Amino acid sequence: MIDTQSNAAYYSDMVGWILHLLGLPGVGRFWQVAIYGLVGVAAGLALLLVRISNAASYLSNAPETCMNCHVMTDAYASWQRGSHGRVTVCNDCHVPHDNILSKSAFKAMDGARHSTIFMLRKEPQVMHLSSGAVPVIQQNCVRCHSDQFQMIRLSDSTQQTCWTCHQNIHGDVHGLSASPRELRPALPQAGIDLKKSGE
Amino acid sequence: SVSIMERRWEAQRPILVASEIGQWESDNAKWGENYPRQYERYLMTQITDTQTKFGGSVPRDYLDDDPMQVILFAGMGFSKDYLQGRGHYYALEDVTHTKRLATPFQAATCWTCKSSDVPRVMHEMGIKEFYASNFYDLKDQMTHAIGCLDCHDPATMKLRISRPGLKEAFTAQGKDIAQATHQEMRSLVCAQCHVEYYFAKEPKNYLTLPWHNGMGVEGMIAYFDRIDFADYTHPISKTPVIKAQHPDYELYSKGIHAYRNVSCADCHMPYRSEGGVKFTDHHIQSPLLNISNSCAVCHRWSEDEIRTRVESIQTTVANALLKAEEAIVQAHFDIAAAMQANVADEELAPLRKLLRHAQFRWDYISASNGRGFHAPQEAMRILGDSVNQAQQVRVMAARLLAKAGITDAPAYPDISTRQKAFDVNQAFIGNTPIRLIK
Amino acid sequence: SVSIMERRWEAQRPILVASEIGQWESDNAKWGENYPRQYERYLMTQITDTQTKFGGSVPRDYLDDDPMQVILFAGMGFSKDYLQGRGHYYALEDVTHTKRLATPFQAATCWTCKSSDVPRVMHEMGIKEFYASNFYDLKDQMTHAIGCLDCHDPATMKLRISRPGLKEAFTAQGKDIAQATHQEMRSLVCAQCHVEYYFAKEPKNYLTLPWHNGMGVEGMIAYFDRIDFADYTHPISKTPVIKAQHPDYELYSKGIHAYRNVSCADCHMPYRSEGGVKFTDHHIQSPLLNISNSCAVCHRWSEDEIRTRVESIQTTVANALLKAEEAIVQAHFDIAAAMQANVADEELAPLRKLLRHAQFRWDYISASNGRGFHAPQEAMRILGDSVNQAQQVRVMAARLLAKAGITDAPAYPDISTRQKAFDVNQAFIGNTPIRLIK
Ligand code: HEC
Ligand code: HEC
Ligand code: HEC
Ligand code: HEC
Ligand code: HEC
Ligand code: HEC
Ligand code: HEC
Ligand code: HEC
Ligand code: HEC
Ligand code: HEC
Ligand code: HEC
Ligand code: HEC
Ligand code: HEC
Ligand code: HEC
Ligand SMILES: [Ca+2]
Ligand SMILES: [Ca+2]
Repeated sequence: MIDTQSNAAYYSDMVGWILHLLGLPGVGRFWQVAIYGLVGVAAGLALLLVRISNAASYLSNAPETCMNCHVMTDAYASWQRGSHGRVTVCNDCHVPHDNILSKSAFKAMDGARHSTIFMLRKEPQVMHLSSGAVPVIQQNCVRCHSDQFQMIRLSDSTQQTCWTCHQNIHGDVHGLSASPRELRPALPQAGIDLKKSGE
Repeated sequence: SVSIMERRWEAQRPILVASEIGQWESDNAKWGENYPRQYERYLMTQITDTQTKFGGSVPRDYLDDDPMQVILFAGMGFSKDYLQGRGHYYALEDVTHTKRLATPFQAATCWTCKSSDVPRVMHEMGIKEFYASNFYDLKDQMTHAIGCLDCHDPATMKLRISRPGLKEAFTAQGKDIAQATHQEMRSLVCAQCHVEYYFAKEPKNYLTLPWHNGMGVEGMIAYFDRIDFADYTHPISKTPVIKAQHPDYELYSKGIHAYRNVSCADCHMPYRSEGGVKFTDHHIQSPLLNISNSCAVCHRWSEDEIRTRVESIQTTVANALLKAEEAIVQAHFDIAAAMQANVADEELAPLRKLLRHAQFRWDYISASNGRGFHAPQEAMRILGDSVNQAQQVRVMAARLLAKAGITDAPAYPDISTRQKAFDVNQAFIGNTPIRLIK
Repeated sequence: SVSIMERRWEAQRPILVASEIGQWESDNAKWGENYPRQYERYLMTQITDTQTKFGGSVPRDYLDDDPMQVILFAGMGFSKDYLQGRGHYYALEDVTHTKRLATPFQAATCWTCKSSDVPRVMHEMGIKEFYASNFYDLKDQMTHAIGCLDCHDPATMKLRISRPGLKEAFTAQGKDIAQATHQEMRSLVCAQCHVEYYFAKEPKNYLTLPWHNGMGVEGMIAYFDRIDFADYTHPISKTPVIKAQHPDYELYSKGIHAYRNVSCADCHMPYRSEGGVKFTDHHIQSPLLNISNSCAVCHRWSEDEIRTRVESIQTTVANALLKAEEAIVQAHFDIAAAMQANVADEELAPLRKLLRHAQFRWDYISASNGRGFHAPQEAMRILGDSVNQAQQVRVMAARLLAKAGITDAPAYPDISTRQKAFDVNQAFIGNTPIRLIK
């Protein structure tokens, strides 16, 4: 019901792609879920080229996993201090919650892209949501807040997103340098930490 | 606790449609049975005593505040009665009481933007016939002021364009209003009325938006020149003047907010939450009377900071308006002086044309609401061009007067009060012009 | 993976200090040993071929682009050589090569904003003595262009005001610059140089910012009138003209960004993060060459949307500048015509004073960088007043000419090219004025 076009597009892409890949039309729901879940992880793995530990943790829900990449620390800092810091985790907003299929698929895709860019050191100084991310997030806003609207039609479209007005979800200023060092989280341990031996 | 339960219930309550709304329902109260929150807020447009530095619901008298406008509109309705608009609730009352509608001018077209009975009556009579009628012949049918039916489809509550004028203006530009996005509709419903317009001669008094060459001031002037339209001939300078009326949507379109897809409704109908539900505030008014909901969501500055900034933007425009008026008024007298010195009309033609352009530019900003806030830089651009053109007219007039042997400046009459200005007009209208040259 | 690990480590690397920096160190390379990132980026101000619609590092030639300015600055340096500023790296080279510094004018004051050797030399000779010296006598000591020492305290790297002019201007306004907040300092370091200034007669060539009646254009005019200052007397109209020089900080102060405490550095020196280390981008240039890092931090719109908006704001200002120039140039000739018709100086005095104000208003916007972007509405306000005043001068001139028996418009000479305009100037300077009246 959100931004029907890009949503439809998103699903046909995603599902169509995976179905085509595995050619499993009409298998039982349980198997679909299971297999697609794995495919998601596999795709993530294939493209991630990182150790299982990281891949797995990337797919977890803990905001700390996002902190595996320091380029995420500003988003973390702004989230943590926003009114949502107490009531949500990143994935409440950033991944679809309609069904596990699209959830893991979306994660795999994003995770893959992000890690590749990260390792290529191609991350921009100031990030923007990818077009695919916008409807997903808005849908999540509505998922939690729908009972607070009376026929608010804006929520049916992303011509104006929730954060067009509620600009402070991640604070007023965006970018890798947005939040001062003091507000940033210490980077979490991740598997065998090369950091110490590196110093 | 009970109250919490109540709030939850309220919040989740589906919009129960108590009674069907007829397709021509012009009585807001009927709609209100289904949508009490919106109706209650709509009723607040009855408030008529709020005031901001330049706006508010109190009907300001432009002519008392600024006698120069009496001269600028000499001889036509706006020099007799010109107030600032107030709440939608009063649209009918005000259009029937304004002195601007004195005989002979009684076009039914004036009803178009004042009542939610209009769509029905237009449907029954036909659009052409509606416009062509006499204002007073339709009076009995116009019983409800602006209301739900003007902006909403009663079946779906979707926003809807109920007035033909805007649709036709889109078509004239080769655009299809049906393609408008939902966010655009949040402004277009307003653009049905908050736009510059004129009454075509043929079909009789047909409501037309002069957008054929674009919505900008240059485009409108080009269009009015092409069709050689004038609202009146100025009795002092014999200049064919175009009166601008509230080009609110047009000016807004040039501003940064339109550029960023911020709609009229975003500011004038901000969301409001009551008892856990969030809905559109139908108390349409000056956003400066509701800054915290209107502006502050997007601009996280203090209310004072927001108000102060808006007022300084508006004050800048207000001052520039006065400077342009001064030049235009003097230009009218300069031309009149040249006429008294028997300068030929052919020689005055280019001056009158330039003055016509200067005054329309000024009026484009003066008549648009919000004192230029809707597009601060554009407002100053247009006023700069206006004053420049008016002064150029004065340079040319001085030279023509010189050729006619007049080397002194005209003796500009005293127009320091509304009454004095009015008397000056009467003198010129009554062909007993005040002597401006020795 | 390893690379992820590496970068996690990078993130935590402290800034290590290699070598102490002397308190008068003017060699940026020395600072660079401690702060390679900032130094490397600073060196990029050597780039001199970037171009935006109105700016960029390429040194545009204002006089080639717009011959009217040759007339406006008739007889003084700016009519001979006037380029748009480029990177800080070239400050020394450009000040030593400009034709504006031809004899007799050779004030050492011109070094003030061009070299990081200035603080040391001023300290050694004393401020008064520095300004009073001859430009070429100090040439050997000026070996480094603008650099770290101009903005930083070498001991702490804190931002620091190294030039007395700005401190004194604050004092003159009863303010203490030491009280400035950190965010204000991020603009004030620029305001040491990017401000309007003049050379006082006493103490000799003492660098002074005309802020005594405020930083706004009206305040400066009031001040310059009070002290009866003029940079030159215009050879065509004998008008005492004030030349404005880059009132960047002053105009910026009226804009919405200053109102919201956005500093020069926020746009011209945005933060960068490399491998988790955050630093300030010292490649100072047009932000339009770095939109995604500069503007997008606060404006979540696409690069194209941002550029398009800025260019439309600037184009509006650029057009208004040309209209004002046209009126001012004609006004100079109108007064000259009156002189040729033997109109007495007493009668021309009010015209010259008004024209002086009109031209300074125009120059306040023309000479300030960014083509008005720093304060779009304020720029248009000032230009509107400028053109209005210039045209008023022309109205008065037409009347004076009429009294003197001249009823035709002056025969305005052809100034369509830089050379033609220059020749016109020479004619008037050489007391062989072109005949403007019959
Ligand atoms: C309440 C919903 C919500 C939560 C929780 C949330 N985000 Fe976001 N996130 C958003 C929205 C909305 C945007 C788009 C902001 C914009 O474009 O102005 C966004 C944008 C981003 C961006 C793009 C860069 C930027 O600043 O726009 C990153 C990176 C990001 N989020 C990461 C995270 C991480 C990491 C977390 C958890 C630590 C998180 N988000 C938690 C809603 C959320
Ligand atoms: C492997 C490192 C890494 C991890 C772990 C990581 N990110 Fe990112 N993320 C990036 C990079 C690099 C970008 C920039 C990609 C771009 O701009 O195209 C990015 C961009 C984003 C964006 C904005 C672009 C978009 O796709 O919409 C969002 C939102 C985001 N990340 C959220 C998250 C969340 C939520 C998590 C944790 C579940 C996370 N990231 C974990 C590296 C990472
Ligand atoms: C997982 C559930 C969840 C999601 C997803 C979520 N919110 Fe919220 N939001 C909440 C809760 C719970 C609160 C109340 C928090 C409080 O009162 O401090 C809240 C508070 C708010 C508020 C009021 C407080 C404030 O910060 O102004 C706004 C506005 C808001 N959310 C907007 C959004 C937007 C916009 C999005 C999507 C980008 C979003 N929310 C996504 C649960 C959610
Ligand atoms: C055009 C501007 C605008 C847009 C778009 C918008 N909101 Fe709001 N929102 C507001 C305003 C204004 C308020 C304050 C209402 C009040 O406090 O009376 C508000 C309040 C809220 C609140 C707090 C309600 C409360 O009871 O305090 C939540 C939650 C919220 N919005 C969520 C959303 C979500 C989710 C979306 C997207 C579907 C959204 N908003 C889109 C303007 C907007
Ligand atoms: C059917 C015509 C019509 C439509 C549609 C319309 N208006 Fe109006 N509006 C008017 C008229 C007529 C007045 C003046 C009423 C009077 O003064 O009697 C007015 C007055 C106003 C005022 C002044 C209120 C005050 O307190 O001074 C505002 C603000 C306003 N309208 C905004 C809007 C907005 C925003 C929209 C769209 C959401 C809109 N209008 C739609 C005709 C219309
Ligand atoms: C295209 C729509 C439209 C038409 C046609 C129209 N008006 Fe209006 N009228 C408005 C709007 C919008 C306002 C409120 C904004 C304003 O006052 O500038 C308004 C305000 C008014 C007001 C209240 C303010 C005042 O000036 O006293 C009166 C009275 C009025 N109109 C009379 C008329 C008359 C008489 C006619 C016919 C000659 C007419 N209107 C035709 C849209 C229209
Ligand atoms: C001047 C135009 C205008 C008038 C008159 C008007 N509305 Fe609305 N109404 C709007 C706009 C704009 C919205 C926002 C719609 C959207 O964003 O989809 C709206 C939204 C609504 C909604 C949807 C829920 C909400 O609050 O957003 C309801 C219900 C509604 N109006 C009822 C009414 C009723 C009842 C009346 C008459 C008393 C009325 N409206 C008069 C412009 C108007
Ligand atoms: C839905 C969001 C939204 C709302 C509501 C909104 N604005 Fe804005 N405003 C913007 C955006 C976007 C800009 C452009 C600058 C930027 O990107 O932040 C802007 C710019 C401005 C500016 C700077 C431009 C200028 O002309 O100087 C002012 C002042 C301003 N808004 C005032 C207001 C006021 C007053 C209100 C309420 C009456 C308001 N805004 C309501 C989004 C909004
Ligand atoms: C960014 C916010 C914003 C947007 C968008 C906006 N306005 Fe306004 N409007 C204002 C402000 C602020 C004022 C000045 C109110 C005052 O002076 O008290 C104003 C004033 C007005 C007034 C006069 C109100 C009065 O007090 O008499 C009218 C009528 C109006 N606007 C109509 C519109 C219309 C129609 C649109 C869309 C085409 C629109 N506005 C878009 C903020 C906005
Ligand atoms: C010591 C004097 C001085 C200081 C301090 C100074 N500037 Fe400059 N600036 C100059 C001079 C001189 C030029 C012109 C150099 C040339 O063209 O030779 C210049 C040129 C520029 C340019 C034009 C660059 C180009 O590519 O066209 C920009 C932008 C600029 N400065 C911004 C700033 C900012 C921002 C600050 C403060 C953070 C600052 N300046 C501080 C003297 C200074
Ligand atoms: C108060 C500081 C200051 C003083 C004093 C100063 N300048 Fe500059 N100068 C600047 C700034 C800032 C720029 C860059 C901005 C611009 O070009 O408008 C600049 C640019 C220049 C340029 C390069 C652009 C061009 O116009 O060719 C030259 C050459 C120059 N100045 C010469 C001089 C001369 C000669 C003097 C003495 C008469 C002087 N400056 C005095 C601050 C100053
Ligand atoms: C035209 C003014 C100017 C010049 C010249 C200048 N800086 Fe800076 N510098 C700044 C500003 C502004 C900041 C930001 C300070 C802040 O916000 O605390 C800064 C910050 C810094 C910092 C603190 C860390 C950071 O990056 O924010 C260092 C280190 C630094 N500069 C080194 C240098 C070096 C080395 C040079 C000479 C190559 C230099 N600066 C030249 C204006 C300047
Ligand atoms: C540190 C934050 C910040 C940065 C960086 C910034 N802006 Fe803004 N900008 C603002 C704020 C705040 C406003 C006022 C409106 C608002 O509150 O959003 C604004 C308003 C504007 C407006 C609307 C005002 C007008 O004059 O129309 C434009 C356009 C604009 N900015 C362009 C830019 C450009 C271009 C850049 C980069 C060169 C830039 N901004 C950098 C914060 C910023
Ligand atoms: C909101 C962002 C913003 C702020 C704040 C700002 N500027 Fe700018 N500046 C710009 C933009 C945009 C341009 C236009 C660049 C162009 O035309 O290419 C510009 C142009 C300039 C230029 C000419 C650059 C060139 O390409 O020649 C100078 C010099 C300059 N600014 C100095 C300053 C100074 C000094 C300050 C503070 C007093 C300042 N700016 C504040 C955005 C900003
Ligand atoms: Ca009003
Ligand atoms: Ca430049």
